[in-house]
Amino acid sequence: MPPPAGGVARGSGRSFGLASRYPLVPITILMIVLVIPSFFADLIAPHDPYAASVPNRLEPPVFAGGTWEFPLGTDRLGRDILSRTIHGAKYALSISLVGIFLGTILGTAVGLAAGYFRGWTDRIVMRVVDVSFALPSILLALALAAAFGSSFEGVIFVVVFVLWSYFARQVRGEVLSLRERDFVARARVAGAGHGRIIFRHILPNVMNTVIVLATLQIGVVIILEASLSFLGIGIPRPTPAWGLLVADGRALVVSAWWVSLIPGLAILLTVLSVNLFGDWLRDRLDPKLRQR
Amino acid sequence: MSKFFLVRFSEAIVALWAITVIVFALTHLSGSPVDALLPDDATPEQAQMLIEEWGLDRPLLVQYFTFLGNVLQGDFGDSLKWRGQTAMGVVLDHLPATLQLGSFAVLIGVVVAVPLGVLAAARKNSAIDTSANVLALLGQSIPNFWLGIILVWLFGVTLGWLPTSGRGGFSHMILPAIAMSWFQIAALTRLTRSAMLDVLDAEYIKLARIKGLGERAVVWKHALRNAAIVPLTYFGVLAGSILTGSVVIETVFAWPGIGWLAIEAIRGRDYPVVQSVVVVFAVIYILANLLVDLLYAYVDPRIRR
Amino acid sequence: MSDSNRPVLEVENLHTVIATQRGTFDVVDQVSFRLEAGETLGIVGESGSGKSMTGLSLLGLVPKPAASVVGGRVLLDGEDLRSKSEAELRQVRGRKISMILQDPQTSLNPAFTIGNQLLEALQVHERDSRQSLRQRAIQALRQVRVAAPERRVHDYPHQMSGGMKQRVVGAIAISCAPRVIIADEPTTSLDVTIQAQYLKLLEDLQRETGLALIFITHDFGIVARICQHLLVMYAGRIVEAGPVREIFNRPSHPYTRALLASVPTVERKVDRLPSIEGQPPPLHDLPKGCRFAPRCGFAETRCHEAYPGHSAGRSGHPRHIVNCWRAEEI
Amino acid sequence: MAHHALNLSARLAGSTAIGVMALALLTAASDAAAVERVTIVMDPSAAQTNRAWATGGAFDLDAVYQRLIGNDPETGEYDSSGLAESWEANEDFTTWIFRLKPEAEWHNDWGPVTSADVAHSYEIQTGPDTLATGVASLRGGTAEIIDDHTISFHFDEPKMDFDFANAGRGSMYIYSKAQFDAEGVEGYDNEPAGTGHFRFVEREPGRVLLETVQDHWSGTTPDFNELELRFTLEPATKLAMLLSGEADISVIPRELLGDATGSGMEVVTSEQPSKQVVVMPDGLYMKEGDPAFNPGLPWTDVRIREAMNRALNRDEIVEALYDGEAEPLVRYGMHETHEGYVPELAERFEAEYGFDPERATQLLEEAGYPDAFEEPVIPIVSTVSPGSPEYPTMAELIQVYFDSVGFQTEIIEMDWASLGALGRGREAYVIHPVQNAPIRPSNVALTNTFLEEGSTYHGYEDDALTAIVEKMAATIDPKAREDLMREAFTYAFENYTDMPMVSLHHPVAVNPEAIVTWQYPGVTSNGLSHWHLIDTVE
Repeated sequence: MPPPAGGVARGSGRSFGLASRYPLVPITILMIVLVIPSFFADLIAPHDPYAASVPNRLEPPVFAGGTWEFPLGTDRLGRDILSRTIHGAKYALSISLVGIFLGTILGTAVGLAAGYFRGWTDRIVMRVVDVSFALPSILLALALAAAFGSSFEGVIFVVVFVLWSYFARQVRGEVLSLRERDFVARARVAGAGHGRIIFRHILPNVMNTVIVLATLQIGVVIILEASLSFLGIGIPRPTPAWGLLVADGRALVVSAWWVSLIPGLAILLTVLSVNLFGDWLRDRLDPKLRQR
Repeated sequence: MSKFFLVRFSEAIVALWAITVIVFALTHLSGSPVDALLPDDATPEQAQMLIEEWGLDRPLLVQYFTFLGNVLQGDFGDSLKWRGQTAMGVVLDHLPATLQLGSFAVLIGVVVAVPLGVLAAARKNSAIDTSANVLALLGQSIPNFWLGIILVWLFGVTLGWLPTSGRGGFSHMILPAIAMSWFQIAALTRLTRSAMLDVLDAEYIKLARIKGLGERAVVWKHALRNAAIVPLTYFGVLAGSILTGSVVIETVFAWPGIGWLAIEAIRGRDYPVVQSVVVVFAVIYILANLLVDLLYAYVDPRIRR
Repeated sequence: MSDSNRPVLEVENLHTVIATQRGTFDVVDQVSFRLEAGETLGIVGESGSGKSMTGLSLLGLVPKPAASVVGGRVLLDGEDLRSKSEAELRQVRGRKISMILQDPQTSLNPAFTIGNQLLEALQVHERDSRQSLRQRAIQALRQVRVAAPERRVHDYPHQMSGGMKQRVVGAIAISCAPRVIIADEPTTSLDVTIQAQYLKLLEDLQRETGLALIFITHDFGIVARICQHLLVMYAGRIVEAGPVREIFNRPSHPYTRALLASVPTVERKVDRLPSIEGQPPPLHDLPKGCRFAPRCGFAETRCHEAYPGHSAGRSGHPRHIVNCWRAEEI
Repeated sequence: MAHHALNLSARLAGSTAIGVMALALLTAASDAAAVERVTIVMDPSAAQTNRAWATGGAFDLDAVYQRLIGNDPETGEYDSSGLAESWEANEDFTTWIFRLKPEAEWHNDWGPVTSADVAHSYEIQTGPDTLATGVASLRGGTAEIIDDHTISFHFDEPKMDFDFANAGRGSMYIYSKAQFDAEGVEGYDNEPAGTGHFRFVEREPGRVLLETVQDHWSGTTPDFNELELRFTLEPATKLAMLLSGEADISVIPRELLGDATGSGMEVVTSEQPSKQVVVMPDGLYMKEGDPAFNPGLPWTDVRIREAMNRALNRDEIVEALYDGEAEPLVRYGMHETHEGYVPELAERFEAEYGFDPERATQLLEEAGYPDAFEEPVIPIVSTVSPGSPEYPTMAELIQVYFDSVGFQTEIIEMDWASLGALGRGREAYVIHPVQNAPIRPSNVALTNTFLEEGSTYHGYEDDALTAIVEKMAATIDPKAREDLMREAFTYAFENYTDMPMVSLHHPVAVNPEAIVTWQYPGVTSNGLSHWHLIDTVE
């Protein structure tokens, strides 16, 4: 399981040139691979993603000797890989959105509190963050799966667990420096309450960082889901989640490579584009960069 | 200085304690070792005897304090799955394999990513920069188990250059270490590059050039020494991800380390071993981060006092 | 002025451009001047007028890959630096021509001791034993009046005050006894007393070594104090050039006059350039004619249509030159 | 400097390449000689220990230790290839006598095998901390040493399957008392001495190394010097090890056997079927007054159970899950080599269990679920059990069949242990696969499957069947037992107590350049045994 795009996002300051030059490319790929399939899977997919047909099992893709009936081949049970991959986009998107949303909210709230109030709040929060960093998330995931079975909610929980402490740490750092700035001091002198200072003056200033970081986590979450599926504790079958599809087809990597390759490519393209897009977004939103 | 370390140390102890509580609760929540270790056709009566023998019928709190008491005496209990060995003994048996693979992976990461990041920054928008960009993005876009399997097939079977799996000579380490460091290389390259870009704009870099220094000295001495602090911070994160990464990579490459052990232990509900793994891991994590703090002081003289 | 001597530095039609997403623009254009040994040339102008870029262009150190020097000649002791390779240029930098940067807080590398950084400057150019180079480094510190230089070499930059750091930067600049030093606003970030001390130091050094100094600043007080010649730059071009006294007495360009208007006596220190109505034109949108025309109170039609050529300054001094259509009228 | 760094990595790569080439040369050189070491790669056993009683049956040192009773390598029947040359029970099966082979001796000079060793082994294997399989069949006896090579066990009740507990599937491995007296149990942990054809050399994480005992007391000696067991979970990796020559024998899932043979490997299978697989409609605690009885379970209705069976296309299942390499299964626990075999059931199977989705839908309607099945949802467990990599796919396939006749289903992912916990808590209200591995004697299978005190993975209990099976267990007369078994199997068949799937041989893939053949009957829990019969290329 990869760590959150740790320093990747933070500090990585300037992105590679590719994204800033062609922001439309990643957006287009994301639309094609992730967004459109998520919303219109039923319209686009040629087959029911759950419909098995044993006589048609392990048909190769059309470019490797297969037929147009199953353009990207079939899996062990004769299910259409193209359709399953298209439907898989829904799960990639929903896990990412829900998991990142919750993790971001939690982490940002905690980070805001720690950075703003400092003192004991900060000490305690940062120790909890330390504990959660030192606790191997994968073991946590295994234990949880053993206790409650694996489920969509379980995967979300692990995602949130991995992300919150990371966001808490980043946001706290930003807040620590923000609260020393003039406009915060002015607000305080003007008699603004804590709530007002936090939400009116500090939060808007960390939002850009949070949005950029959150975008860059989409790739992390998709890869995390794949790792959990590899360990058999991801989204339960027969849901065609990408990670599960890749994990499930991995033993067939020689004879029926398409079973894992196609969903693997979907992951690759999505994560690649998300990162490019995130880079572009950072160039746009990071005030430090705007000066240049 | 000593006060600083005293505070750090006591905080680490508290963190470790909190971790034992969480892990204890989680492992016990996850089910009984009896179910995992007994054969399928074992009778309920046989299970009951074991439960009593292992004291699993006592209240959880009692079990926890017994465990804590033993731990304070350095005793993590006997393994339930590797019978005949202490839990900590099992973990320490497997630890060298993970440390070896993990440090080699970190080494590969540093040896590849830092120069790549430096070159990419030094020749911004050049071919090297673009390749580093592509490599970095690819590294973050492939699930590592899948990459591992593909490496096994390509280099182990099709080309036959390297052993497919298992622990043995140096050659056995190459594929798993690459698979393990792949993601890290990506992250580290990006980090190094951006840190270098920040530093290369600094006035002292201009001054170094004004002095008539060659680009090599400017980039690799003056810039890198100052940019190094950012990848160094990442080293702490890296240490944390070794165990996480090793769980998957060690399974694919049949590398008998603690990642593999952790899975086996948690599947076998071997509580003492799970607890030992987590404690050892937390200690490694804490030590690694302490080491990062020390390295900071070395890299940045401003922190030294 | 000793016209019989060949100038140390002679710059002809220096032309530097910068490439951006909107296109390629001139940042330094048609800049020519000459400098003789022991002489001090001031360059003044607002931020973005190209004065710093001119300094960097001389050294061939414009920020790459965006900027590049595309034309002109830079003759240092008769050798054209523009025709030299990067490797040859490195031989010249630091040894024959050096530079002092604006901010002492950031011009020294925080990761190395100052002794190390001084020594490095020497090692690049001098083949001598480490021991004797060390002595020369200490000597350079002594020259810039750093007390107890033997001990100070072991200090890191963060252990020194701002003024002290700027002295160290100066020591690095003079360590190889260059012919020319470009000082880019070296005193801006120092407080007033330290500033005076530093200027005195530069003057002393110049007297001791006979080096030529290019002093980039926006402070006419400093110009009046240490410079013999002056270039006034606006939007990448020289608008007026000549001996300091002549320009101060008879400023011929409206821009120079506006600058000087807020400096009633040469004795008064001014931190910032006096405000002039309007903003300098952005690089991507330079006026077709005189670049100052949009802000100029004297501008007439021709000013907006074509760039004025050289004409003699009002002082009548042979080296006093001004680029203004109406120089003689106003 | 930049170039320097690149050079460094280039040099690193270079030296690695040289190392690899040297390694290849070395292996090539050793290939010329006869096979020195046989390497087998398989799944890690559930418990990695030298103590057989701490394992559920898949014991890493099966090649080192022996049991009292052996199995014929071809038929799997009990024979005298173990440590006992003969054994017998009295008429009411309360006393068993074993006569040991006088020539049998321990590795590492721990002397000859004696009755004291057997008595000692019985004691440690039946202790309270034993995880051993079928320990209920062992417990309750007192050992009496008659002489050095004769020992008897006395029981209060008839112990009809004591021979089973002492043969291939049992875990009554014989340990040395002399070693125990000298070194304690730590001796077993550090330097275990057995009596088999292979001597323990070392155990490392992920690997066990054994060496051949030259001039073994049995008179036969394998034709290779070392046996290495490597433990790997990932199927693709196990196949890769075989194809790259790192392993000579690989225990891989059936779906990869084709990849192996396609690359020049060969497949060796057990002589006999080694397991039966069924899908169990669990949680049927239907005995009168059982508090765990859940009337809300749809499959308490026999029509629903028949509908489930009718929904399955077994030909497709064999094709999709077993690459066509499986025999149909008629009745779980019943096998023609064991007692109580009812041949007619095979003839009735097609008519009563055959694939008939229409009949299934109709049965659903009759059972009160017309127009498909809204509530409740039927939970199908997808699980990973060692040696059964097909279970998750099976769950998906069953779901497809069930859905197509009108059941409402969901797949629940659960690890094997959690499923066991459900059974132990008597709340296994789920559908899940389970296997009978190896195929046990009918009486063991029946008591295990249908009695409340049987295995936690089975959950069909009703008064009528319980009565038959309990009566059978208490009956000594062979004819009467036979009849009761037949009655039990027929009753179970007619009541659709489960969904029979397949009967399987145990295949391994071997490298023909190293291995000629390997004869093993498939009578142990992981299917492998008779390691000394691995025949290598000369």
